[in-house]
Amino acid sequence: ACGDGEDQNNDGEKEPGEVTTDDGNGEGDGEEALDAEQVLNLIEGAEIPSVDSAVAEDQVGFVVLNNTQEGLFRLNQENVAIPAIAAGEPEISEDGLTYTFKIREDAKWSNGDAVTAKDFEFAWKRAIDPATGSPYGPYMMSGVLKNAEKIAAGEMDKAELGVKAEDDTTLVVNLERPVPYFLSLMSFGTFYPQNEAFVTEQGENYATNSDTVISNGPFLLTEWDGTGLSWVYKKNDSYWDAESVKLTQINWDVVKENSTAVNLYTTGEKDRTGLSGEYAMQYANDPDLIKIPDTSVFYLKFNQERNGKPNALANVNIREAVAKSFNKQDLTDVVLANGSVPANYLVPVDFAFDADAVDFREVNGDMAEFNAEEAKAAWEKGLAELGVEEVTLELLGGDSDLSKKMDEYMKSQMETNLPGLTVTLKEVPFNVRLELDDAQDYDIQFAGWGPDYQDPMTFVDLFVTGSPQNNMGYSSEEFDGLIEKAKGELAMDPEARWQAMADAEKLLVAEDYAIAPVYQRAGVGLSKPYVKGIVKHPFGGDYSYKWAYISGKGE
Amino acid sequence: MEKILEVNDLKLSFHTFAGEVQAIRGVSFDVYKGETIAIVGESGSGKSVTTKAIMRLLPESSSEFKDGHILFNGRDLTKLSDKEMQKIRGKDISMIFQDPMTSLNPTMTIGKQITEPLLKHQKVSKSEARKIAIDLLRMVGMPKPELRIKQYPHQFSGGQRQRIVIAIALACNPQILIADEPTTALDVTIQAQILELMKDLQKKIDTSIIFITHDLGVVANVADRVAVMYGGRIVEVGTVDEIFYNPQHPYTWGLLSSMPSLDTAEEKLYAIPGTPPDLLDPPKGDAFALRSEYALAIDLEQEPPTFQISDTHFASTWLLHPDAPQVEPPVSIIERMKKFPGSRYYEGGTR
Amino acid sequence: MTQNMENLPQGSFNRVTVDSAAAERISKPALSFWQDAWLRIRKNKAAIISMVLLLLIFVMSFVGPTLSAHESDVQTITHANLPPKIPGFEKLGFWDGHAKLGGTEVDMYEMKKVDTNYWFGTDGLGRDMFSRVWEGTQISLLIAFVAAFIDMVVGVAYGGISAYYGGRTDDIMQRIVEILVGIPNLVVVILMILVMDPGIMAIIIAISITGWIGMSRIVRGQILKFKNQEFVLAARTLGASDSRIIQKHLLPNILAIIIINTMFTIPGAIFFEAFLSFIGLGLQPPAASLGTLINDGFRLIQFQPHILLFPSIILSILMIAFNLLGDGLRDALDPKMKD
Amino acid sequence: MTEKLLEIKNLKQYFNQGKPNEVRAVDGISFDIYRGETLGLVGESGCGKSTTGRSIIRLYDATDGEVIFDGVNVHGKKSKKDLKKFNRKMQMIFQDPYASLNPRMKVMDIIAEGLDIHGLFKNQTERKQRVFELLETVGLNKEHANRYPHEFSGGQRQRLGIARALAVDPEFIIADEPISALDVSIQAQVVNLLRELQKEKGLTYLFIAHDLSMVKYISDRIGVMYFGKLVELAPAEDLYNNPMHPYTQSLLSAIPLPDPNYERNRVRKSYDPAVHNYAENEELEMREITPGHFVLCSEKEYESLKLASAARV
Amino acid sequence: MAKYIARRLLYMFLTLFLIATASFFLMKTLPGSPISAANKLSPEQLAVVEAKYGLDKPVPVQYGVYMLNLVQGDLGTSFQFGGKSVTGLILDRMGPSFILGAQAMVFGVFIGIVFGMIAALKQNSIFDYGSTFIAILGISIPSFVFASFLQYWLAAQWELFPVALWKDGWMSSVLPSISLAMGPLAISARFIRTEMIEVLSSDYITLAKSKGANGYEVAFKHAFRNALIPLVTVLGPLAAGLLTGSLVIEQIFAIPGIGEQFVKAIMVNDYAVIMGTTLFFSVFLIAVILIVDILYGIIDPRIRLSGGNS
Ligand SMILES: Nc1ncnc2c1ncn2[C@@H]1O[C@H](COP(=O)(O)OP(=O)(O)OP(=O)(O)O)[C@@H](O)[C@H]1O
Ligand SMILES: Nc1ncnc2c1ncn2[C@@H]1O[C@H](COP(=O)(O)OP(=O)(O)OP(=O)(O)O)[C@@H](O)[C@H]1O
Ligand SMILES: [Mg+2]
Ligand SMILES: [Mg+2]
Repeated sequence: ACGDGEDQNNDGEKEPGEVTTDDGNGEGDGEEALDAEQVLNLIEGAEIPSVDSAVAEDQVGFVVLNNTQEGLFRLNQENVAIPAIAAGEPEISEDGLTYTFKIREDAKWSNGDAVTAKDFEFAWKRAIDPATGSPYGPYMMSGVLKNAEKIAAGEMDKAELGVKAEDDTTLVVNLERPVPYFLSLMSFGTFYPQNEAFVTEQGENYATNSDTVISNGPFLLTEWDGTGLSWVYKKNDSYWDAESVKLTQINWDVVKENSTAVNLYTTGEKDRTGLSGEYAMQYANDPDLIKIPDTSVFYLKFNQERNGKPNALANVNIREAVAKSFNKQDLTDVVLANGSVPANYLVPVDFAFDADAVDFREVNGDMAEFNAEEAKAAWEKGLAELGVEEVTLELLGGDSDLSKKMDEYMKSQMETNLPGLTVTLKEVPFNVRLELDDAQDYDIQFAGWGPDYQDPMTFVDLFVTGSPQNNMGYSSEEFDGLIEKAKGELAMDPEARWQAMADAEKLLVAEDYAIAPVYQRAGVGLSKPYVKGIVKHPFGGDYSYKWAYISGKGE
Repeated sequence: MEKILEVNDLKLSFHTFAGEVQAIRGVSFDVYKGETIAIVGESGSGKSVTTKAIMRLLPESSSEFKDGHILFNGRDLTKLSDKEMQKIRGKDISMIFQDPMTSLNPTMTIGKQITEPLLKHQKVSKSEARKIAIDLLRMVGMPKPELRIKQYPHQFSGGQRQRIVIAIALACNPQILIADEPTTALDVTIQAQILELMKDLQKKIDTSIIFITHDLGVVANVADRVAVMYGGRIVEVGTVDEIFYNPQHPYTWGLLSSMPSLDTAEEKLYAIPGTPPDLLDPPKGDAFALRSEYALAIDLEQEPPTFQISDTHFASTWLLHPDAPQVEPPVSIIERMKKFPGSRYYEGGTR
Repeated sequence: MTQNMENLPQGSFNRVTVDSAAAERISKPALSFWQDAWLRIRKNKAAIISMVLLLLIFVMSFVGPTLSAHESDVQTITHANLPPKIPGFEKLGFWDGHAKLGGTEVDMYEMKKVDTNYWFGTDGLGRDMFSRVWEGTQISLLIAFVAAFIDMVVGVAYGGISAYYGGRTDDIMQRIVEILVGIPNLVVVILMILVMDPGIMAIIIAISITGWIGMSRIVRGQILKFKNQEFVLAARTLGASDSRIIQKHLLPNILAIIIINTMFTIPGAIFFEAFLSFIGLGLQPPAASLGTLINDGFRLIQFQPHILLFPSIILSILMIAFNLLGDGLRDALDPKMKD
Repeated sequence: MTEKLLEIKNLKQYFNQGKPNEVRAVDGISFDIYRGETLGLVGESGCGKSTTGRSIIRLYDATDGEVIFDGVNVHGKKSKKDLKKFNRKMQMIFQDPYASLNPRMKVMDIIAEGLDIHGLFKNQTERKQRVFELLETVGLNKEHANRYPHEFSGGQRQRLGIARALAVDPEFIIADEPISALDVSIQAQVVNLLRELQKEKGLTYLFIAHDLSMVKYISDRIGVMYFGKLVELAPAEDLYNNPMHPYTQSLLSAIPLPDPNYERNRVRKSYDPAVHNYAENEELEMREITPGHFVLCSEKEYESLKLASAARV
Repeated sequence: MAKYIARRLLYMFLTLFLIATASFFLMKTLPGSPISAANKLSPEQLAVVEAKYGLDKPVPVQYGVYMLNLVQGDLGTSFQFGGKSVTGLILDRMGPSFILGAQAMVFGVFIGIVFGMIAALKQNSIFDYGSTFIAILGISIPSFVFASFLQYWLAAQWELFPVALWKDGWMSSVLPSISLAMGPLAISARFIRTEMIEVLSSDYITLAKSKGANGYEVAFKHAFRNALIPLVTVLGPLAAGLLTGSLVIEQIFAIPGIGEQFVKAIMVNDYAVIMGTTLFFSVFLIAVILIVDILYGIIDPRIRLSGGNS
């Protein structure tokens, strides 16, 4: 799932549970013998804040949604959005603005009701309704669904939202403008249906615990008291594709300490665990080791205007110097040591592909690589332009152990490679950082972003003028123009759109040096060899257990 | 009379930060059945230590018996095991302490505290012990003992507490009762009551009392015999009349004459100058010599031997040596001596 | 007892006059209160050993970082995560640079081709733990001393005023303390840290903010005890002002208790700082304290025990030594133990 | 008689006034002290003797009543300066020789405290000189000035307390049981010293104690207190020979004397407040039975006491 | 007695009111918005959400509303848990914390007392030094280090206890309780030791000995209860400390307790939860202090009767 690039947080402390796939599809859906007992024991890194698809906003919640609910589309084992509750591909109007979906006849809620087009209409309107206070509804729908933006701002009634159930099985969706990646959005939690009768009946209590929520997905959520540290998935027999679901049960526990998670894994109580850096190194040769790909990218934000005044970072040479001054390879190999790779880009590898399945990364390749000499040259030039010899910059980072360690490393690298630079560190809890970000009260900020849908746009439009993620005084007409074009006039011209986004990325990273990419996250974990078929997704709910099964545990 | 306790040349030291404190430096005395022997002497002279040594209540870690023995009915208490000693304490020898405010356990009912030695030493049942305790309380003059037995020490006044302590000490009809300054903390009226009480009780159960105090008035009131201690030694011992009317040791003189009687009218009281000896480093010879106006050269050299004055009267001072010069005691002492037949100032007929 | 009375020297029985002034003589040498206390504490082995250890740690916290060939903030990334290696220990089978890696014992120094020795090993960024541990000690001690000092000032003032003026003042001040005690101190501390700029100062203030309550109670109790002592009354009858009474009579008498209590607050502060590190509210790197070092290390307990071990040992020694020294001082400064 | 130095009029001192645990430690007492005399105050423990003394010297603010010293009401509102002056004229010696000296101060500073507060010296040598003189006055010597109190014996400490009080040249000294905590052999030293000083300097004493033989020896007149009230006040001889209040009689009968013969024959009287059998409206007052001999009694008792004393004469 | 407790209860409410007020205003000074997704919302949307939680009103009004709800037992709704009631959250989470705290307290204090007694009775012996050393070690190793140790050896390696999670009934609570118990253990041991030594040298102990009581009777019947009195006074704060201290342990052993939730709430600025938990802690603390005072009276009859203004 994802949104804001929270934290560099796979240090295990926050999400060791972000257990993952041995690259999901890998071992096929094997004809291997299934064990009699199909029970999986897993770890999650934090509590479930909410399983109300209209309200959910975090990774944990989206994983639960992805496995207990189902939208019109679902990401399959190859991470391609395929029809799920929708009966086949929708009809798309010529101008790309109207989508007409047919709803599967055999789709059922766990209380026996059929899943209807009305359920979608109801859920989406609920999500965009300001009164619901949904964080993701407006965010995901604005600029996509017709009138969404105005409704969210309270200027228009929610009835005007561009979604309509023609009848029980026909859903018509009107878009604001053509959105090439619209179908992949349909697999995202916010666009899931909700059973109106049930939601209304539960009222305030809806989805506050496992008794007040119903499912239409592969699993039922049970034994969740709303705030607790454990819950259980049970196979949902009324799921239309229940046949594909092999697991009968998944037992979840929240474990926040990586060492505890590892201990639980080694004693066999849990079947998978993530590994933080230190453990990753120790288990490097372990046969149970799995690599967990990820599409979050972490970068430094250069604030060009602090407290209303331009600072040293307003100088592009200074930005370039800093961007090139740290050894990313050592950072990922030694400091992170969890499979993460250096990022010389903003849009991650293995994430977005064009029609010919060519990775978006092929277009721009690596940019702003570590280069001490270039860094120093730019630095001196920048200093000369500014007419100073020394610069002090504050690096704002998170307060987890791993981010502290990284910050220390960055500080040491920058100071070593850029004579005259002093970096001071400031490490604060996440919400304090947001506050500081909002106030543009920092010089350099370690930030990260994970995609919300499968398109480079989820990354590149972060930095348009006025974006809530910008907050760093970066404003480039050229950049804004490219994004505007990609979103608007080029929407129906995939190749030109692709190029526009690539140009924007290049402008951002390698010409304006507005940000400095650091690494693309990845993780390592341990997974018992008998656990098969777990699928890791690049966005939305991170994992699917629909196809998972156990084989060979008994031996 | 029957000797019940015999203390022979007892020597005892404490080991402290500052060094060895020679608290008792050769103490000998006997206790006879049914009598009250008072031990007087100034603060720090070793009175309490002597009695605690008899009870073996001194801290084992820091105190050390150097020499001598304590014979109780022929058994040497210094040689008994802890177990054997526990059987004697509270049953054969019991003790009353100086401060009634602190010597009762604040968290135990007084009933429990009184019955404890009964249950321990006399195989009686709980209810019998309770009965005995009530009787004891009644005997020491406590009103409504049935009710009060359930109360805690803080609910009693100082005088009442001291009575309770006495009741505890008497519970098993001990052969020897040691009272270590039992009335010092009380005011005179209550003190008088307690003293009367002790005398009454002694008559009833015929126990021997070792009574420690430095108040000579109290001594005159309760004692049959008196031992005067100074600097870790007994310097004079005799019957109460001998000590009060025919004292021989200059320290006893000092003590007696520094207390004004109701008709003292001299301009100046007799005062013993100086301060008591430091037992960390006791002076050579007679410890009192440095403060005595009757000091002889030999006092500073050699400890005086004990001289016998009568069957019951002994004193350790070189003044009693045949070669010693005759000295004139203070006037007030001469006044006293005049009342005692056999003293060199006896005027006769007064008694 | 009846000894050789026969051969007494001539003149034995001459009267001598003793100078009564001589009888007032005090034989002990004139010792000040502190000399006296020193004499007594000298006999307490545990306290003396503690004192020596504390001194040693104190000195090392300054000298230590310079002893090592490596500076504390130099990151030699290729030397990351090395176990301790002290030349001479090879034969003993530990501190020889070997460590378990994925279940097999290997010489990490050989594997990483490192030719210098790190006595306490290195951390995940390849920094020398020896220098870092001592610098951490230095910071921990600094935090502790400053916190203890603030504690002392605030606690003594608060408790002193409350008790000395008594009555209504005391009532109100004690009610305030009760409320402060009622708010879990973690809340207050965390709030303080969030509100202030993070760093040493924030931590010191946070620790001090609730830390003084214990001291104030002790001081209050003591002042209540002393303020009605006869020597204080005597000073009042002589016309002494409040400030004179407080300065000359009360403070000197409770000083010992204050010092003793400080001996216990110092380790308390060090410990609390470690706890703050655990919940992520510790120092801002690269500054490190024993607390942050331990916090970094405890997750590595299975693989790189050295990162936890050394700071833990020093923390424990500090704690034990301060506690024992406090105990020793309590005995030595206690008037009941005179002699 | 000579001039009145101190008049105490209806002095009351209540503790915890108005609360359930109210203590009427001193409950309306009146007496005068004449210049140069020693007034003894006796009574059982807790009857309010110390409280009386402390109220007089203003350690407590009196609940009610007046203390007139040299014609000035001590308890009236006063400026700091007046108070200081007053503090020089009236001094106190405390009961507990161990608690009354600050264990952290050297003897020199303890004795010089009064000098420091009132600025009674010009330079350090004079200060030192004064302390040495005072030490000598109380029978100690110079070399003691450098010592700490714990190095002294009880008697010596009490003498230090006296020296401290004398430092400011007071006219009136309240001695609150100055010898109770001392050993018999030392008590005499202190009493002698007090008497000598009185003679030399013309001091006036309020001497509080419960040891009646010592009180009788040192006092000119004696007051007997019972439960916060003064019950009898008479010249020392008179009080002993002719105690009139039943409580005084009981008190006197309880004093143990160092005389076995006397003790053997002693009859102790006990006091029961019920013997008075006062009626509701009877007024209790200090009434003068014989010249200078006051007893707290009712009108009726007064008559009978008068008769009895007349008979005796 | 009833009157005394009634007065104390009244007083307790006053204290709680003040604590609630103080923490409310402190909370308002916290940086950052409690609305976690604040950064995704446009200002207009944010305003709508804030209105929903009543955050748009002036602080004094918010305070009034909060207090009014508080009186009705409503602690408000959590921000991080999509509007779930804080009261419910605390009730759900309090059980495990309470069990751990109580167990640690009982276990720690009991063993501490045993250690302290041994040390005092065998003063200056090897036992004394040994138990003092263990006690001090107990407070000098941070509880999270200790907990990791126990977890790794006793659970992961030797499999004597569950590694973590709150699943195996009482067995799950053993290791966390032990880790938590170290503090109370050390404190009780040291308190009891000092106090026993003091008590053993008191007059009434000498009197007990003079009655012929043996070592056992002296130590347990006479001295123990008196030595306990000062310990009882620190039990209150100690218990409160355990509760707050448990957050670390709860995190390590993955136990759904309230301490763990508390720190999280602080980190994400969920001040309804912070306030609620603070009040809960305070109620608990004050209740413990009340209980301790009553206990105190039971142990020490002197206080019982004077009706105790402690
Ligand atoms: N436990 C102890 N350790 C060290 N010295 C001690 C101890 N008990 C007593 N002493 C010393 O032994 C000497 C005699 O003390 P003891 O208590 O017998 O005096 P005392 O005659 O009873 O005096 P008092 O009238 O004050 O009770 C004193 O110098 C005292 O300091
Ligand atoms: N500060 C105080 N607060 C409350 N009660 C007090 C206070 N000081 C004295 N009292 C009480 O006042 C009464 C008289 O006390 P005071 O000290 O004057 O007696 P005393 O005659 O000097 O006794 P003692 O002979 O024991 O010294 C006692 O009951 C005492 O408890
Ligand atoms: Mg004694
Ligand atoms: Mg008094």
